[in-house]
Amino acid sequence: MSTERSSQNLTLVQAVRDGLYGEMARDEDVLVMGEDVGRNGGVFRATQGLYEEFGADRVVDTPLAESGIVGTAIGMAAYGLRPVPELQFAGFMYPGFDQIVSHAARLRTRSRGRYTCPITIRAPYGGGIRAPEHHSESKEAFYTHEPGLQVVVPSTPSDAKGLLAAAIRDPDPVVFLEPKLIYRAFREAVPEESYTTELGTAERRREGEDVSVFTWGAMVRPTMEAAEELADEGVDVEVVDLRTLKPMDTDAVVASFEKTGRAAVVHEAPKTGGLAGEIIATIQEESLLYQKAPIARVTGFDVPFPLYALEDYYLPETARIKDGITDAVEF
Amino acid sequence: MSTERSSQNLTLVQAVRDGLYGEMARDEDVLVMGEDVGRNGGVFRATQGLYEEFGADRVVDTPLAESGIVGTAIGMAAYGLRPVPELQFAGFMYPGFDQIVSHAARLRTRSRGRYTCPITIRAPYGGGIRAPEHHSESKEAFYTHEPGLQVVVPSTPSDAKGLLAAAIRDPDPVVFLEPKLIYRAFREAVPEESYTTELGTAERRREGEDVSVFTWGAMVRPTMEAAEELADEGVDVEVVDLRTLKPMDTDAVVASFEKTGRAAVVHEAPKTGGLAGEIIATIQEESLLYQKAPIARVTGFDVPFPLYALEDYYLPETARIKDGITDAVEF
Amino acid sequence: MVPLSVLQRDPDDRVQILDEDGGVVDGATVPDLADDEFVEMYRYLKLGRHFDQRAVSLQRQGRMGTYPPMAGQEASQVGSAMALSAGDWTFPSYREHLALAVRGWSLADDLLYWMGNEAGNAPPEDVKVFSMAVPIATQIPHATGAAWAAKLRGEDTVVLTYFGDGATSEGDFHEGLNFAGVFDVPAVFFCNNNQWAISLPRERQTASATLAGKADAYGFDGVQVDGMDPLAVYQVTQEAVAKARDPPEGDLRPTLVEAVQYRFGAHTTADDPSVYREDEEVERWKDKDPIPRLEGFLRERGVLDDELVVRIEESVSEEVANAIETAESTERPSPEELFANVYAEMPQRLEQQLQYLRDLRERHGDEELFQ
Amino acid sequence: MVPLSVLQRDPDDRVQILDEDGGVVDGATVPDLADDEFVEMYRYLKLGRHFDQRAVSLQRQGRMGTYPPMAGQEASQVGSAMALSAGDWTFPSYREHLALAVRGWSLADDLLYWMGNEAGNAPPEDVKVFSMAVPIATQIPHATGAAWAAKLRGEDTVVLTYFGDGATSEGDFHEGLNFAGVFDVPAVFFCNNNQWAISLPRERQTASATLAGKADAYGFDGVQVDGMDPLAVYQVTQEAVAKARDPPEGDLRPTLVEAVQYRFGAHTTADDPSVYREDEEVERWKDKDPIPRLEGFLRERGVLDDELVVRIEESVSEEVANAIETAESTERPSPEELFANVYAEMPQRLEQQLQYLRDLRERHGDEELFQ
Ligand SMILES: Cc1ncc(C[n+]2csc(CCOP(=O)(O)OP(=O)(O)O)c2C)c(N)n1
Ligand SMILES: Cc1ncc(C[n+]2csc(CCOP(=O)(O)OP(=O)(O)O)c2C)c(N)n1
Ligand SMILES: [Mg+2]
Ligand SMILES: [Mg+2]
Repeated sequence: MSTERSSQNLTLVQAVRDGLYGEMARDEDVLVMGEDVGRNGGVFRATQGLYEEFGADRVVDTPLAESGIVGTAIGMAAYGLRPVPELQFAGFMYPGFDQIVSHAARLRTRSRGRYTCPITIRAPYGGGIRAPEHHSESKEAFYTHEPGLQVVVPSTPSDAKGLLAAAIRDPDPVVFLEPKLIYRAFREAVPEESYTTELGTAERRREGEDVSVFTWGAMVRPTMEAAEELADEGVDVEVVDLRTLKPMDTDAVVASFEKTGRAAVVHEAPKTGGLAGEIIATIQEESLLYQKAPIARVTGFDVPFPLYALEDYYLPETARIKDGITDAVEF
Repeated sequence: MSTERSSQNLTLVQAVRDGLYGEMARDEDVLVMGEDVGRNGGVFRATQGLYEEFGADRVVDTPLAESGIVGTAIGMAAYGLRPVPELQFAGFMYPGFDQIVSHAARLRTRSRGRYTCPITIRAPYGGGIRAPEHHSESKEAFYTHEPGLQVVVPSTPSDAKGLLAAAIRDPDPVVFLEPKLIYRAFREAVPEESYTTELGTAERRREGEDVSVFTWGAMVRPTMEAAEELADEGVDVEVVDLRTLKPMDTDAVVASFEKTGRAAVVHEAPKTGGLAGEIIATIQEESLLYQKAPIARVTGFDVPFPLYALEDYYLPETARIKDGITDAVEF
Repeated sequence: MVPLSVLQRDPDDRVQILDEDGGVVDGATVPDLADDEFVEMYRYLKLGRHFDQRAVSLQRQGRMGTYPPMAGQEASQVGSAMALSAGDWTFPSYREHLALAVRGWSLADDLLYWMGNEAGNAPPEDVKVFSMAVPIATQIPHATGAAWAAKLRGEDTVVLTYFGDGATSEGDFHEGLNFAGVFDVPAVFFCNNNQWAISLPRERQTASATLAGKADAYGFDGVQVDGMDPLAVYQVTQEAVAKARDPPEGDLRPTLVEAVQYRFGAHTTADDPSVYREDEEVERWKDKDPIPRLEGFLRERGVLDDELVVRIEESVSEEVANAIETAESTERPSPEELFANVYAEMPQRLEQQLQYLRDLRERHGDEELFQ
Repeated sequence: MVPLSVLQRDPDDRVQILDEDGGVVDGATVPDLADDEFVEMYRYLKLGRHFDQRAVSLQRQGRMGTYPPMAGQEASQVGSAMALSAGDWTFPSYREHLALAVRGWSLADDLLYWMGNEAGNAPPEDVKVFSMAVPIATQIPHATGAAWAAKLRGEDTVVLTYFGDGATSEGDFHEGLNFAGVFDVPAVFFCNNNQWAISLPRERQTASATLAGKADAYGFDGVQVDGMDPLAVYQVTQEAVAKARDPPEGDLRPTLVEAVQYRFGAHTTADDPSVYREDEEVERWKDKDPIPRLEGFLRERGVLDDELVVRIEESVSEEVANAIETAESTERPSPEELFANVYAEMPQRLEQQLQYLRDLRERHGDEELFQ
């Protein structure tokens, strides 16, 4: 709610747009490409106005072909540009999956650094907006398992802008997943000028002494709610927003855990093979002696994301998160 | 080395072929399809002789297109056949990834059971045979994270045959990853008749009291070697071969761990996001109070699988596995 | 004298039977349908148009989720679906509400699906329609595979799959059609070229002169048809189906049909087409509206009059109202459905998760869970 | 009078300049190359053939890993590579050892790569060749992207990418060419149709009459050329490159070239072609061997005699021997290279893993590690 001259009050999706604008203005080599990103301004309006500002050569409406989008972006990047391909929904990234894991992720290694792939692949992701099938996927774990990739999920407007700028300037590929449930959920003061938020750094959203919760993206809000409710019940919850999932800020994870000795991980993705496993494995490698209780996994179920009539039952919500944290505390 | 009349001494790849043969003979609806599986008998000879036996309609040489192979197999399966598509190497499954995760895995859910997808997607997988780039991938974790899939990795010829038969007869899709490093590494008595080995069941390869090692596929052999060497040093290692990675036999994992209180997980795939994390998270959920030491992860590094000059340094080998187990024991 | 098949024409040479006023164009032959079949065709067009309007307004009123309208595209759906035999299969995308109704899948189920209930995507056993596919072009290889399976089994079945102009850019279009050519499967690839893939116009989707012409790359016929002329669509599809079943010597079974048409409305109810296209363009295409065209033809033929139009409108209204009533009175799916159809048998971990969900709901009650 | 561009011919009408004896076919025009350029072309063919034999035998002797031979395919590689300008880019697959040499990438590096060392896949800065791509067809969209980038930057660069007949079935072929047409990028898509994709013959790869004809689906020219005729390949590529740089009014920049040729040897050293094809077929194609054909032409032209052939053979042997010597005397990569180029900056976890590897090697020694 700041009224400072140099900041604007933006939603997350507006901050994404603002971040794109800033980077395109700053660096001629940056270009945006994808389905409906141009004249239409993106199906979520994340690229609104960019086409008018930068023209059809830098805000490119592509044919409907995800492998083509990622694949040509890789060629452009190798040639020296900095493409920011948008894939319309994370559930439609898979036709481009081969190009992401077999090429974007490996170009630097394959060529011993001669060729690089500075692309930022943006995609709206996650559930909760009553969208059709395949529109609610949250499979960040596919990308965090692939060496050579970096994976970012912002949870606030100001992070969205700063992390996106950092991703675009980064010399290596970044998968930038935008939690669309909170695209317009709230506004925040976002500086007008360009800035970067360092990749690979977690952010503590709430300090607490009793238990640590590690989460990201759209799950930060219900987690904060759960933390506040638990505060009333005398449980002091620390909430760590990972923001960058790969490389992960394991120092922050370990430090918080060693303080509290108890933890929960909250994510939307299915439990089995979700990132919670990685976080828990890391914690017990580093800090087993601090561990006072099993680390709770509060996650989506191991089922395909359902059509919207049931999505509320699929997604972790405040009560479930509270229960999970409570399990970790009361063990 | 059995000379019983009803068994043959087969390598793993021969057992795969034998399993395919048996299922094709048993059920007319079973058909094999893929690149070079027909006249050529497969690049590893896994389908050798099937074309001559069953003809071009049931052993189908397809065009070079993985999404086409998986996608048409899904259509066939929905229509009532039981296709067994082969993808030539696990590193070339990604062009078909969308069809696997968006369709094969979801058809039953999407149609409330009206349509199903009884396909078994076979692919040689893993490193160690001095193959070119992309031929040594072991990304089972991509598939274990997807609800609706089942994932199998055999480590012996007799399992290969029995698990493959079970996979083909299963009413739901199975990703069947064959560790090609041990395709011809050793022979074993394999029954001549058809049989199935139940999906979802782990197999204890060595009983031990001091520490449990969970592994699968090509890593079973160096793990057994490490166990034998450690036995000489007075450490009694239990080795559990998971065989089916999804659904995982967590009862077997938990039972073994509760007996020993110490464990290591060994896999070829990169550490971050590999299946070890899932196993460790499950153990600490179920059995934290039994845990005496951090569970060691002995895995591939978080780097793209290198060209062969360095692959020996990438892959976990006996010394590394021993070290990992020792860490878990000596903590 | 056997007339040259329409499939053999140059794909740029669009098949048309009705002109914009419903007259028969020079040299065209009207398909051999009985009068009541013509009237049925008309009724379906009206049913589709009315259904579409109601569905959009349900979404507006918050009674349904996102919905992809089809106004302007009814002729392609009805003409093609009516050309199939009972045993043939349809593999739809997401916009063929009407084609599915012609094939016997209830409009109520369609609504149910867009109301977020998977039950709506499970056609009854006797309806030979596959579940809708949302990821673009992915149903194309499925259709090829099903047609291939039918052929392998020696069955007489033809498989028809629908997709849009945008879908032709996807790898799955290419791979699915290429397999179809190589294995010579009895399939009809029916492209609803409605000129737009959300905001991308046809001419930016591909530099190829026509979409029909792409068939050449797969060794089989492609044909362009006026997709807003139900008779032309019927005729072209019928020939394609006949060829799939019983191809002339030396000819391959598959056909790519490009039905040239226009979507009058938004891409979906979440889309605002005024951002990317001119009203004028829409108006120009409205001159080709299939409904007045077929109506003109039928009146001219003497099988339709004002009275029958009114009766049809009334019956169509009632049918749609009933479908809405049925869909809205269908119970919401039980949360336990989440787990019911992931595998044939529920694995242990899913059972545990189901039990967890039961406990959670018991502990908190659904109200508290989703305040 | 401007002669009709070869690109405008029917794709079924294969461009050819040399007949099987090295005579010039009726009506063909010999490309405008200087005598020493013709001789250079010949030398490259000989270099490729000799390199290939040596590489296969290195693999047999266990001195190198799997290797994909190119015998029979040299003309396509040399003719196309020589038609590029210094500033143009090449995006190879895995079989273009010789094309890369023509473009200045050392044979030693190529060997190094097949000896399992990534260093061999990093061309020197001044060599405008992309790293080799093993996954089929995936380099095609990369080439489109690079050509597009060059165009956006207003540069004069043309990008040529190689792929096989099998590659045309992949979605990436379709998507890459479709983007090229839509964005009209300066690219040449060069298909080495060597009749086989491992064991799958061309006619089972696709039902389309030619591969060149597939260009039509993307709105630009396709042309078939005798890929074992180095002069025809040179001419066709040169025209395609010229058109990419400066297209005639109304024409699109990209071209799909289908170079019809044959692989004399195995798919790779791991393959046994006798399982899937007849020797007879190989023999028939050997009549088209580019080396005797160009040799005949050059002798006829009076720029090549026995003595020069011997000198060329000696120099080629020496060059290949040197390349092998260089590759084999290159130190094996340090195990630390595993971590060196994953990211521009090594993240903490990789540093830890690198340290772990160091400790491991120290603790055990490489010998014990890999007994
Ligand atoms: C693989 C994939 N990518 C993107 C989308 C998002 N999307 C939904 S519809 C659509 C446009 C489809 O255009 P077209 O094929 O012409 O069909 P139409 O909607 O016009 O009927 C897009 C891009 C999707 N559903 N699937
Ligand atoms: C995506 C992918 N699928 C499968 C393979 C395995 N493979 C390697 S080469 C090859 C055949 C390629 O045939 P073609 O495109 O004609 O090229 P050629 O080898 O004949 O030069 C196959 C199937 C691969 N490398 N990449
Ligand atoms: Mg469309
Ligand atoms: Mg080939």
